Amino acid sequence: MAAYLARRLIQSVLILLGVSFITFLLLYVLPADPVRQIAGRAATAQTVENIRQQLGLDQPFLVQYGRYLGNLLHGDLGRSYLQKTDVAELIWSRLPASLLLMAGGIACELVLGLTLGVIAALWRGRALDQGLMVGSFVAVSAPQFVVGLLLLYVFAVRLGWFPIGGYGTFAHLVLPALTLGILGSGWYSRMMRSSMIEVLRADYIRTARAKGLDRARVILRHALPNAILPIVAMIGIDIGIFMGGIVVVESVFGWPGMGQLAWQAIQRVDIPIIMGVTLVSATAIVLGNLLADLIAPLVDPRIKLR
Amino acid sequence: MTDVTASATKAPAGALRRLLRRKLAILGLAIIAVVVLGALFAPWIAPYAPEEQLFDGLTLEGAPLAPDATFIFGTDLLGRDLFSRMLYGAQTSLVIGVVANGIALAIGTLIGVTAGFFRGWIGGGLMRLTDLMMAFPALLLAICLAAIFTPSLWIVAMVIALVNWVQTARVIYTETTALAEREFIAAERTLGAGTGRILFRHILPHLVPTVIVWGTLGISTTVLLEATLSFLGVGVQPPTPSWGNIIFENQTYFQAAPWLVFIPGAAIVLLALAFNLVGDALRDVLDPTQRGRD
Amino acid sequence: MKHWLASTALALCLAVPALAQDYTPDPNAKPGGAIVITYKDDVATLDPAIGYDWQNWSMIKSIFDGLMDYVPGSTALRPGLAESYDLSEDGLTFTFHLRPGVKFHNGREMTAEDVKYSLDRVTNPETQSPGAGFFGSIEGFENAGPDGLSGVKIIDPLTVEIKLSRPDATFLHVMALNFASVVPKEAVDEYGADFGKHPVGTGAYSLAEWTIGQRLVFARNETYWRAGVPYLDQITFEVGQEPVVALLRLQKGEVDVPGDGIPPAKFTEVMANPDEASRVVEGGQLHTGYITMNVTQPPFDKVEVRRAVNMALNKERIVQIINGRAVPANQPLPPSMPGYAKDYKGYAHDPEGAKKLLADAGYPDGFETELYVMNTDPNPRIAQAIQQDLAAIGIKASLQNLAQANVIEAGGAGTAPMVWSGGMGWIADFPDPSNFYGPILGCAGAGEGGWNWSKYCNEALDAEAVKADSFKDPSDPARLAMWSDIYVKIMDDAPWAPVFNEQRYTMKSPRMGGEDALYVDPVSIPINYDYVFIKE
Amino acid sequence: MTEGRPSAGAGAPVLSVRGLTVSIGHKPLVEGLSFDLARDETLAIVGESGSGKSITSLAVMGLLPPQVRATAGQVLFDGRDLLALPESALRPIRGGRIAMIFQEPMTSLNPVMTVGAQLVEAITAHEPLRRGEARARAVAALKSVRISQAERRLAQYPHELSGGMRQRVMIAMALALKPDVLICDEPTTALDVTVQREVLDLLRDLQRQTGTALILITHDMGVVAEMADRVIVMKSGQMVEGGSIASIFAAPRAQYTRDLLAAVPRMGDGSGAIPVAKAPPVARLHDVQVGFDIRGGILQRVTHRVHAVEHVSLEILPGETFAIVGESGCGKSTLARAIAGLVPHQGHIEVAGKPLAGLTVEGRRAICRDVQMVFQDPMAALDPRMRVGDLVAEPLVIHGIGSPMERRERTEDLFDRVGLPRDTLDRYPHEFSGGQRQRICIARALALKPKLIICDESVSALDVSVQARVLALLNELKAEFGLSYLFISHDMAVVENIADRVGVMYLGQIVETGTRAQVFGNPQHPYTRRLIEAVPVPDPAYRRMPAARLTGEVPSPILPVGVSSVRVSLADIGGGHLVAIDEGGPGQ
Repeated sequence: MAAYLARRLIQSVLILLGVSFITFLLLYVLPADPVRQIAGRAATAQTVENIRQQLGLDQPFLVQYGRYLGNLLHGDLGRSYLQKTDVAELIWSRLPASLLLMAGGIACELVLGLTLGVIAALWRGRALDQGLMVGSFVAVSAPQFVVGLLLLYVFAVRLGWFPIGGYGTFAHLVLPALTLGILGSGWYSRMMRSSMIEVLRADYIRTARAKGLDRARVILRHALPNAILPIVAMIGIDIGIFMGGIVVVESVFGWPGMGQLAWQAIQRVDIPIIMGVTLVSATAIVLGNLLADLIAPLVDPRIKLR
Repeated sequence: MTDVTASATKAPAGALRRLLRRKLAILGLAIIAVVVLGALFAPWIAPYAPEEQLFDGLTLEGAPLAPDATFIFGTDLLGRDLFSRMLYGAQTSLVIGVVANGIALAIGTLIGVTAGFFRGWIGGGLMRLTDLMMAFPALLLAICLAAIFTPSLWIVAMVIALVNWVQTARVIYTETTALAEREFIAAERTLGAGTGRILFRHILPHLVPTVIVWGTLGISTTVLLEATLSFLGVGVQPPTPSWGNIIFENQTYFQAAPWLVFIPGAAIVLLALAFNLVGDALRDVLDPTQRGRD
Repeated sequence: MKHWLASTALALCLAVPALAQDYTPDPNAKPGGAIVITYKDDVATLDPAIGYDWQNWSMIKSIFDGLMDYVPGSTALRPGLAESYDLSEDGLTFTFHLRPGVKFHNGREMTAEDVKYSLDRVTNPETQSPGAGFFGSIEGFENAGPDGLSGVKIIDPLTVEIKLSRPDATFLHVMALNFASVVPKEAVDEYGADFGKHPVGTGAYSLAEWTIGQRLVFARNETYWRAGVPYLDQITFEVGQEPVVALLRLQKGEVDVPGDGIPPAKFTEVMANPDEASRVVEGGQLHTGYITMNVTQPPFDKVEVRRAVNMALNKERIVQIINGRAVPANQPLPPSMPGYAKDYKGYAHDPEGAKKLLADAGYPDGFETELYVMNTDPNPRIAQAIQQDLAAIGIKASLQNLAQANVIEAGGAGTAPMVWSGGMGWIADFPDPSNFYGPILGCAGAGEGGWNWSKYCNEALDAEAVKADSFKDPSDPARLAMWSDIYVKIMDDAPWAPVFNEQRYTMKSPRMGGEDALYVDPVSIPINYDYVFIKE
Repeated sequence: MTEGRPSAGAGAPVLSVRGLTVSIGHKPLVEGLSFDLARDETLAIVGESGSGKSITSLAVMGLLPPQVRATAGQVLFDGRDLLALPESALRPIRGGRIAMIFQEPMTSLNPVMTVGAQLVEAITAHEPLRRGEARARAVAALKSVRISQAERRLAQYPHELSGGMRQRVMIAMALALKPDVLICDEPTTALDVTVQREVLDLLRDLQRQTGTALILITHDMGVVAEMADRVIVMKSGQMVEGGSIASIFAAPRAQYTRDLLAAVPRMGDGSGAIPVAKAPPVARLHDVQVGFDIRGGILQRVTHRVHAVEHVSLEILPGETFAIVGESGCGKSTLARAIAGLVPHQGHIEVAGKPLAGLTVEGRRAICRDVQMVFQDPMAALDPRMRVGDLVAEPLVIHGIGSPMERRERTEDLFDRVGLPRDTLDRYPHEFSGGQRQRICIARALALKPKLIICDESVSALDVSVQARVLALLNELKAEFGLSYLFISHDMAVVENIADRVGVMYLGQIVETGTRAQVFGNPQHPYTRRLIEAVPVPDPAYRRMPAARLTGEVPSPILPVGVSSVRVSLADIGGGHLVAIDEGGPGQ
């Protein structure tokens, strides 16, 4: 187990190294000059050159990358060109909000997706099942921005059940998490449905029924834990997908997370922030996958980590 | 009851005919046909040019017009006929949904199968590459790539394909490893079947259902990804319409001009639904063990 | 010669700019209360030497003061931290007399040391100030560095002398810019590069709280040197709010002013509602939206082509597309700018004439080109309207709808044949015609990476511009006439196609008080925080 | 032992099935079935796949799959008709009064719940006990089925137990509440013969103690003869014959019953082996070893090895059937796969004079023309997405033999030869029955006219009558095509019927080998004896020697790197009959 963890961590570091290199390279060749942005429109050519030198942006690519890595080893993510703040501080101040939103989103998609998937499986072939499955297509195909605004408009503006955007209480979390979760719930309900249908045919379900257990217990205690197994592996992948969705949802609901930071940074080619956010989100994805793999044996005792 | 012996199933007379026996599949095919025909014959069907900003297409205050007899889907913020734009947009969206998604599927399948079938350093290397891509923020990659090349429909399709293959590769990889363990693969080896034969005749056909499922599910996400890219300025460039960028252009107007968001939104959902229905049916039809059931 | 600025309406010397009557606050104004302002984008920094954004410009204005200031709601100069100033006969030496007893938020009294330190700091290349270039007329600017500006001298603790290397009519405006704000050295030293997160100034408000990515809270400066203001106890800026959402919140009474204005998607709805429309304040702003054409490359190296583009545009229609929130423009300067050529008619909408011009230039069938545009609404829409107008005369312009940074890069590098300026467009730093020339139309900005995206460089005009700026009084009619002339000549060469001058629309909550001008303050956008108040 | 059993039909019936008809749609699966079950009695329901025996038991339990319905008849229990009871009233009866165990212990236990949780749950579903009490009952139940370290097992998951243990857990679960009726649906079919012996012994012992009435569903006449008091023979959903065990075995009335009994392979004394011609061997194995690495640690170094096949040497002569017997995990299938070239090996394997090691791709392919394999599960071994005609012709395609027309003809010939109708060429594997599928596999193996066919448990999954016919087919083909077989099986009776020579494998090594007569007539190694004795004998009159109840577990062939297994050495005790002599070696 310790050896497994160590090996996976080494692998993760290598992946992150790869991500950092590619990102750095892409930003290096990107046709946008950060110095021009910093210097402003009144700057003279001399000022521009000065700034370029101060930031070391006149150096060859590998030197720049090497220096970045060196700083990274000291935990230094650099300083934002335009926000003039330590990137670590910027990210750190926004990370909790993003993590909370993601946790909420995952909770929503799991609760919604699994529940609806189970219901569809139990009512297989009936109108309810078909309705739910069509609903899942709509969920998968609806643009998040539109879903978010719609939820906001109906539940916050019209009905006033939830605050219109913002951050802080549980009530603030509900709509953004729902928006983020709806897409995934479509996927999960479909997966859960087919997984559940398969599990319900399994021998051990027949055994459980032969024991005289009631229907609820057969479904909750025997079918559900087994049907969830293939889905656990998907949660790791999900974190990566969420990273994209978060940009949209955060901006709709004024959620102070990393997505907004990234969006602004991309618009203005604030390279240190883009690098920082990329690395942090890649770390989240890698750790999320690792976590999913570590959780798997807890859910399924047959899985051994070696 | 374990083996229901040879029923009267006759030799197959074409997957298409069996497909046509399913009502839902027909519905799906019909929707797809409508969209494809609409896209193909857009120049003849569309009452206006898609980029034509009509003089009478806006109110005096510059607001778009709601659907009426002249503009059956209403007009957009520039006073263009939404119906015409939807028709032409179908061309773009089909290319993105079918081509980009198809390429992504092909790459994903290729990498997944290769990694799953040839373990060792090739498989390991490919899976590390997949892990790397998975950890990479896809949107950022797409933005950078699209900014480096000049965005055009085909570049956008390539970019989408390039960032979208990862999930497919993962899933195919898992299935391939499981398939490679199956006994009939061992049986093929004892017959002396070469790697190529096993891959193409025995592994790939079994992956078809998965590929179909991922392919159909991927259509709406790809169409929306194109829209996101358009929104970021690296997608299909205006005024070329796509269903996705029509939504994105107008999304903040969902209250003031709901038709601008919900008509293309419904179109995407419907198209995705249609592909899913056909995909579902196709998967059953192509699987001989499912025949004669349900 | 000494000019008393604040207290007396002195017999004005024509050699110096006329200073307007100072502002008389609303007699009904009551102190107290707190308001909420929203923004979409995060606030980058509150360091006055660096902040140059839409959001932080007005915030910095309320935390810091410069030697000069503007009358609220107008573009008229009034004294700031300098009580008065003298200008030497040759127009090259300004002597500022500081207001005594002004205290920084940290309690220390502001002195001439601080003034010199602040000017030295903003011009020091180490500071990387995007506004350093504005101080180019101060003596010793070229050698600015850790040793400071040789042209700025401390005469006594309340007197500063600034020597210019050339006469500069706009200098007092420059001294009213945020970049010229007075900062205390010890606070800058304490926080170093993070001064922008811990600003200490002399302004009407001090920063009470800053939760990055969420909100900033300003608290009233109880010891503010201007008596009676500000009124508000507290201002909360909530960031990260989508404009549509901000407006929804305003409609529910949770927000007082949406900092990013009324989003296009909500504009017609708001204006159709009499109650809401009555709370919308409309005003001009020193803005021009224009298309640049790269004059160094074919086909735009031909003046006929550029004129044809000017004539192709249906500006009325473009204005209609943005719900009439602008007026068509025919020259670079906005109408409210001194020096605006009222009699100039510009190029009328004339597609036929444009086609003829194109044919004359050797493009009877038009040509293909690219139009770069920033990717935020409504710019892509405007660009599509332009595209259609161009198509009508045979010019096929494909859009390059990109992030701000990429457009700026393409414009600066000269790879963009045409750029629509929206979203990055010029809002004047100060109300002077010269402000529209230098970096965006003059030779100085035409080099690689410069902001003159037309790459238009007319040395004769440059010389004229220098002459015009050498006047001592910026409002000298002769000077303004010179500038009018310069811009009309530019229009003759047509490196730009001016499209419209955007109007400002600020919406406020019902409880907001203070005259309308404060809500369309040309300098403090969106509103002048120091003078608005709450009615209840 | 017959005398010891209570006579059939004594006492009032606990369970009475009257005219039971079960249908899927309008197609009956069971029709008009009636029988009674008395306390203490064991009733065997015998029949082959599709006879409706399992459906009957599920109907009694009320566990019929969706779409399958009991359309007529009654199941009377305790004076109530179970078919008429609502689900809620059935629940206390299920598990509490009528319990059931299933064929597949692998899949019948919930893989993600501990054994303890599943046991406790079965108990608390019917008796309101506190946790501690229920747990104590669970431990007692495990002890009663003779599971070692019962307490520790509670915390284990099913996959951590062997197949035999799992089936014992199932039995413990079923009997924990002392039900009136226990239905056992093929309880030992998936188990090794020695484990089957243990489970059968256990079931009988428990029944004696508790007096539970037993319904035993099986296809194995040996098991019937040993366990049952009365028998019902079913075919195609209908009862063919019923009666006491003695009468059925002694004087079967229905033709079907007679056929069934005739098809059962019986253990004899091993006589009648045909002499084998002296000729160069078809296959020669010398000191063959197959191992698998288990990696671990940060650097993924090999930490353990699975010693699947150890130091196996043997020769297969032309025209000979060489059988390897042994229980699951003994390495017999791995050995088969090594010869087929599916797993890498150490040592020397030679087929038709060509060594297997170090072959080029072409050479590898050429070898396939000499050695072919028929797998255990024909459904798994046939690509379900290909038509059977294409599957049979495939080896010809691979080796580039003939034109499409010729291949088609050859395929048709092969179909004729293995007894399949030609018009089924265009069907898919799932449209055939198990026996037909195995015929397809055999046809496919024959297509290349190989010298050696490896049959890896090729008839184990088939019904007895089908098994008999396939075995007969294999025998015919052997003569006709001049084949040799390497016949891998766990079924001693089958081996005894088909093999010329036999090797007994245990823990990767051959512990005894010789002609059929030598091994079966004069088994020397204790393990061989144990295997032979464990086989149920299809004769109610047969008296089994009382033996110690076995509960042992097979030792693991997984050893840390550097540790090697104890090598047995074989001694010839005459006429090529080799027996492991190493004292303390495997199986002792």
